[in-house]
Parts: sequence; structure tokens; C-alpha cells
Amino acid sequence: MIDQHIASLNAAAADIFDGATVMIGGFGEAGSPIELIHALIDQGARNLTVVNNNTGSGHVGLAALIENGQVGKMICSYPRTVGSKVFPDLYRSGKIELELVPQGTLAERIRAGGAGIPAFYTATSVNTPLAEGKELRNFAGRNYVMEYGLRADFALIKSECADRHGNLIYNKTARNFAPIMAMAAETTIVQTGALLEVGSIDPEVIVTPGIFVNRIIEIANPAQESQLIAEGRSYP
Amino acid sequence: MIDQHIASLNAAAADIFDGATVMIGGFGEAGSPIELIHALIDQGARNLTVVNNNTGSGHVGLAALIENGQVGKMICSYPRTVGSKVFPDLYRSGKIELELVPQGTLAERIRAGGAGIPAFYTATSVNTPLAEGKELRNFAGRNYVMEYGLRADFALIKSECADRHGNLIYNKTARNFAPIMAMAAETTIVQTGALLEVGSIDPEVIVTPGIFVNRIIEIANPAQESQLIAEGRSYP
Amino acid sequence: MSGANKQNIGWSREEMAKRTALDIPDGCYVNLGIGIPEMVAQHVPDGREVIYHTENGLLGMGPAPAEDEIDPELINAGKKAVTANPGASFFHHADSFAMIRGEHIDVCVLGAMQVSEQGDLANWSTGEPDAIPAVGGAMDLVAGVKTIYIITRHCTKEGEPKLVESCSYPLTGKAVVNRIYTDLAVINITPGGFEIAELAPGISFDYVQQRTGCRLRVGPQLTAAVSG
Amino acid sequence: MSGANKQNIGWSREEMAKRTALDIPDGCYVNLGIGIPEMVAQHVPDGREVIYHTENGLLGMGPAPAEDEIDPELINAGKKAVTANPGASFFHHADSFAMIRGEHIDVCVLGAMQVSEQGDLANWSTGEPDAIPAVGGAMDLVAGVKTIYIITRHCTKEGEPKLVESCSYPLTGKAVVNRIYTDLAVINITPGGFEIAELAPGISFDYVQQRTGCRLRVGPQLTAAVSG
Repeated sequence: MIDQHIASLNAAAADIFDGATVMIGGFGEAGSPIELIHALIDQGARNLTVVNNNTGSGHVGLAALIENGQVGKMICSYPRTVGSKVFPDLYRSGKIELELVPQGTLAERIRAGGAGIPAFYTATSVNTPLAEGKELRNFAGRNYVMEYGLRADFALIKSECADRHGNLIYNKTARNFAPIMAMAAETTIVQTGALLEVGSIDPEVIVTPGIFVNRIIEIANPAQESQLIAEGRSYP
Repeated sequence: MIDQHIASLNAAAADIFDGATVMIGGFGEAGSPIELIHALIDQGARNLTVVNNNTGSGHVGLAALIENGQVGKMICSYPRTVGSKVFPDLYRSGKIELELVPQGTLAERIRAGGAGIPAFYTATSVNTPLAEGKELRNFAGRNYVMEYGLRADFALIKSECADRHGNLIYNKTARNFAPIMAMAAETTIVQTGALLEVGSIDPEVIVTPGIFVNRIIEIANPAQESQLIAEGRSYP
Repeated sequence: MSGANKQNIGWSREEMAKRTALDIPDGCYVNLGIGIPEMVAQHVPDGREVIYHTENGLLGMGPAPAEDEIDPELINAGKKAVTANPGASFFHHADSFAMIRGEHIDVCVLGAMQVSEQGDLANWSTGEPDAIPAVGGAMDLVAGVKTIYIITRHCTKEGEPKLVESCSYPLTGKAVVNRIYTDLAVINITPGGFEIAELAPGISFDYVQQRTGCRLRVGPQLTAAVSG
Repeated sequence: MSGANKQNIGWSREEMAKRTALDIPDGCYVNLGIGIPEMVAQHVPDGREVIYHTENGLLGMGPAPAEDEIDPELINAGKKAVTANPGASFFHHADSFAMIRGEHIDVCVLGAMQVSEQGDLANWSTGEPDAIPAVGGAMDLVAGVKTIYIITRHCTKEGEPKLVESCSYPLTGKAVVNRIYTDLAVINITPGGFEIAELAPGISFDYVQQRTGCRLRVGPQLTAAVSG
């Protein structure tokens, strides 16, 4: 029987190991699985490589994970969001590594990782510092850079609804990186607003089929990052 | 104003030129845009390169287009469907060219073409005759073959519903190649079962956003290939 | 070669599918090829939940529909009408093969023309000059799915062995097969070559060896069974 | 350089956005960068239907919502709350950048730190050692979108020219810019370098030339306007 339901946040994050690569969904706060990130802070795994578009804001969620010293390296496109203080300070003092990837290349590398594509070519970043050291190749008169597929040990993502097979749908622009991260991770852990019976979601509208999902925890009323920041909250 | 509605099948197919590359949706009869294919037969463009998973059955639809001598080359994965006589006969007599591509590589090449990826690597077909003459490369100890993105001048596809912006949804396994072909073609022509007002389709469930679509013709009651074949029909 | 009563020796098609089904674990994602492999789904033991993938864009494929419920747009990779189970999902071809190539499918069961003792598979072309080559998704499946099971008669209709030292037909993939279910035996591919894990009732090791193109070994399970 | 009354000379931010909006054709798909480019949407002439793409997964983006209708999960690439127009669609990040990289977006309007006369753009990093590098989607947009418009003040706050012979800051892309809208002029990138297509009211060619890092040419349109 397939039932991916996990009862506790602690259990959901229990086996994330030191040195793991962890993809975390979200574009800013939209789609950020904040309860799962806080569970990872409670759990305490260190020296993580984290893949996210940004580096978090304030002192909750991803920023709190970084502030707690658990992240050795960030792979992201934009580590300089409004309200982002934690990462810049650590980066300037040389305490965290950064792999800066153009946003579309980041998305495509994750999708490639999930789709069994070890490498692909893109024109993005050619003739810029971000192409330095990368292999260039000409196709039909235009230069392209070779980029590698990206995989992870774990993905932490947020969905609007899920069923016990792991089928997911999302809310608006909270979808962003979640579907491709679910594909690219060995173990995909989902916090969902509503856990439904199998068969409740129309097969035509499922965005992430359950094959890409491993664990689901229901968080009916997730915290909103911007609200926590407005309240001056920090975690833990 | 964006209104992709085209009133007649003739107008929809009018500018398909001799020598064009035409992607045609469908896996067998599921998703086959049979009225658009017949319009292309009426229109008469020749020396086409056609991309489809198969080569049609009986003497209607894709098989009829081939039988009518309009196709110079097929790019497909499986030209030997039950009831497929037209292509095998022409192929054996050297009157049509075949580029045989593994089904997943065909899908990924089309998706790459639509996504601006000129080439990618896949393990599929390594150590087989279909990798002959292709570039091999080792990533992390495994060999992969380099495959090129595939684009087309036109795509002919079938959808269940559409709106005037070109947003599409599909019916069950009729979806198959249509969404990626819409991405990979310069001009995407859609026959749809129902043309709806803009805003009628939930933004969360749209499979093909209108940006990938150029022309829509409403065919409320499309012919079903297997039924035409059972009736012994041929086209024209 | 096997004489007039060959239909009565070893496992039937149904029994081969049934034997294979015993090895489909609970909770896994499975892709079944056309022919005997399709029959596996009917024989998975009760209590196991298995989700079937068909590469033309459906996860959660169910059995064939009643005649009056056929939708020609709900078909499997063999282009036969199917149904969608609760929890099913539809997706496009690139996403479908991302599941395959990305190693998300646990088990695939396919037919074979030849299998070599290194696990090479030939099942798409005889390589004859007038044959219409057609590969479909076979090369993607063997390259991407974690476990590849083969169901095949042990010999061709002409009595030639299909389990061989090295394939003479064009390959589908090299070193990809994990296990073979024939009418005569269950055979594992090991670093040492073919290893018989199980014999069909009334079939001897020598009988199978005579019908195989290279040396067979006896697996530890079978040794125990024979000696026990 | 331009003195105490610099705010009163040439086009305001609003006017720059308005001027750019005149060049957004009917029926096209547009991506607007953060800052002044965002203001372009408010000024597209009546009767033109334009569909806005935001790279975080929305096509058909509408204006900011009323305060009580904000959904923190419906935002644009600048992470500001937006709305979805009728006909909008949501999709994931890989699909969103397939639209960009695959050349499906018609026009992108971005800001700039520097633009060279070959159309090179620098708009993501000053290259200073203590700067936190952050690129976002800028490199994808300039590599993939067919037409790139730049809106920028003609000079930096310190009065340095932003239109230069060759960029000193790290590039976002090489030979990617088609047209520049500054507070002083509209400038095309041509094989011969910068070409002024239009001057802001009361601004002379010489005034713009003095504030530009390399030689400007007068475009045919402007010649006609001056001589006419």
C-alpha cells in the first residue's frame, strides 16, 4: 500500500544527514516550506548544500537555517533579496560558499537532474563571468555553455493539496521550483495545506504525480514568512 | 487584441510550404488532429518532414498524407503500428526517408527545441545501432550520447478546449506530444473541441499557455481514426 | 527441438506472467511492455499496491474498460483501451520519459528476442535489411528503469535459443537485464553469467542447458531446493 | 555635471516608461524588469492587448491588487503582490524559463548600469570585491528574448555616462540590447553604434553627446524631424 503520510515534522526531517544536498522550494516566501525548514533547524543537520532561488529574509525560514550555521554552501540565483541580511554577512566574512547560477539555468539544471539528463547546452551567461571555466560549444553559429544536471538528497517543498499517493497541486506562483525539485531529489518531503483521499484530485490537473514524492505532512495553516518578519520573529 | 481563432480549415493550413518541417501530435489515433491533417492534404504542400511518434494507420489521417506523396521524411519512434501499411511499402521501395529516434529521446529533443536547448546528453541508445555516428561522452562513469534539440516550422495538434488566447487543455492520453510540439514550432495550429471565452479555463489547470499557440480552429465533433478505418474510409 | 508436446512442457504464458508478478514488490511503480508482460498486472498478489506507468502519459493505469466505456483517447503504449485508477495522473510525453530516464520507475517488464549472459537485450529489430525498424520506448526503458525483468519463451518458434553468449540481433541496451522469466526457468543475470534461480515443474537443469546458447550456473536458491 | 536643476531637464521616470510603452506592439508577450520597467505596463496605449510574463511562473500578470486582496503566493519577479488577468496561466520555473530561453517572449524591458555601443549590457554586478553577486533571471532574459529594451537614466548619480564604448562592469550579455530609453533620448543600437532616434523636449544632440561615453550618430528619423 502506498501511503506517504507522515504524522510529525520531526519524523519527516529525521534522516537528513550532515553534508546532504537539500533543495528547498519557494521564490522568496511564495512556496517556501517554512515549517519543514524549521523542522530541519530543530533536527540540526550541518554542512548542508542548499539549493533555493534566494537566501531567505529576516531571521525565520531559510535565513534562520543559514543563521543557525547549518549551511556550508548555497546554490542560488539571487542571494540579495530585500530584508536579506544573514547570508550577505556570512558571505562577506567567508563563512559560507556561494555558487551563483542564472535563474533559468538553475531551473533547467534541476529539471535535467530529475529527467536523467547529465548535461545540456544553453546560451545563457555566454560572454559573462558566470561562463568562466565552463565549456563553450558552437551550434549553428551561436555559442552555448555546457551546464550539468543538478540532483539532491532531499527536497523540501510546499503544496496546496496532496493525496496519500503523493499527487500534488499548488497555489498560484507558489508552484515555482517545487515540481522540478520533487523530480530531482532522492527523497521529496512535502508540507501540504490539505491531505486528501486518493482520487480526490482530477487526474488532468495534478501538477506533480506521486512518483516524485516520498513523504507528506499536513500543515493546514502554514506561517507566512513576511508576517513573521513583520512581527520581528526569529527561529528557533 | 489577441484572438487566435481561425474560421476555416483551409485558412489554418494555407501557408504550410513545400519542404516544411511539420510536427503532428498524437500517439496512434489518440490526440491525432485528423481534420488538420486532411486540410494539409487538401492544401497539397509537398516534400514535408513530418515528426510524429508513428506513421499512421489505414488510409486516413497521417497515413493518407504519406500515401498522397507529400512526406519526404518521417522522424518517429515506431513506424510499424498495427494497420500501418502505407509507410512500410514506401519505405521498402526507397520512396520515403526515415529517421528513427527512441521515443523518449524524440520527446526530449522536441522539448529541448522548444526550450532553447540546442543539445543534451542521454544514456538512451548508447551501445546500440541508434547511437552510431553520434557523439559519446562520459559523465560520472557512464556513457551518454549527445542529441540535438528539434524544432519545426509548423505543429498541428488537437486539444479538448481552448480559449481565444490559445490556452489549451487536453483529454487524457491524447495530451502526449501536443504540449511539447506547441513549444517547438514556429507556428502552432490547433484543432479544439470547444473554443471558450478568455478566462473560462482555470489558470491552475492550463497545460499549454497561449504563448505557444498561434491559430485555433474549432472542430466540435472530430472524426475518430479507428472508426474511419473500420468503415473502410480513405482520404481524400 | 522440443517435439510435438512442447505446449505441455514448462510454464504457460499465463504462468510465466504469474511467476513474474510474485517479484513485483508492494508500493512500486511499474511499466509493463506489450504482450505477455501486460498480463503481469492481473497476477500481482492481493495486498500489494502497484502503480502502473504507461509511457504515453498516464500513471495509475487500470485494466481494460467495458466495451461501452472505451475512450479512444485513453490508451496504453500498446494502443489498447485502458482505464485510470483513483490517484491516476496524466502528463505529456517529455514528462513521461523524464520519469523513465530519471530512474523514477522501479520495475519494467519487457519481451525479448535475445538476452546475453552479460544482460544485453535485443528486442527491437532482427536487423534484416527489409525489416522496418521500430524502437518505440524500449531503449529509454532499459536505460532508465532500475530493474529490468524479461518474460520470453526460452527458445524461438524454430527452437533456437534466445539466451545466448552474445546477441546477434541489434541491441536495445547493454548489460541492462536483471532477471529472465521463461517457460522453463527463472534466470538471474550475475557477474558470472546466467544463473538458474528456479525451474518450472518437471523441468531439469540439463533440459534447460540443452536449450540455452551458453553455460548456465545453478543459483544458491536452487541448490538449496535440490539438496533439500 | 548636469547641475542643480537636473530633475527638470529631459524626461521624468514616468515619461521614460510612457515613451517606452509606445513601442510595445499589440498582441505581444512582454517581460518587465524591476523598477522603471515595471511602470511601462500602466502606459501601453489603449486598444493594445499585451500579455505580461513574470519569470516566477505566471503569464497574464495584472496590476497590483487592493490591499485586502493580497495573496503572498501571487507575486511577480520583484516579489511584489500582483493579480492574474483573465486568460492567465501558472506554470513551474523550468517551463517559465523555457518560454524565455526558447525565444517565445517578444519584448523584455530592463534597467542598466552600462550599455556599450555594440549593445553589450551590464546590469547585475559592479564587480566590486565586497559586493554580493546576484543575477536572477537577467542573463536568461537577454539571451532568450527577441527584443531587449533598456530604460535607464542617461548618467549615473555621479554624472558618469552609462552609454559607453565598452562596459567596465561584468556583462549580463553581449550584443543583446536593441534600444535604450533614457531621460534625454531614445537611442538605437545599430551596426554603426549608438544612433539617436529621438530627443527629449528641449534636449539638443550636443547635450546628449557630452553625457555619452562614445560617439553618437543621428538616426534617419531624427534627421528628418530636424530638417523638417
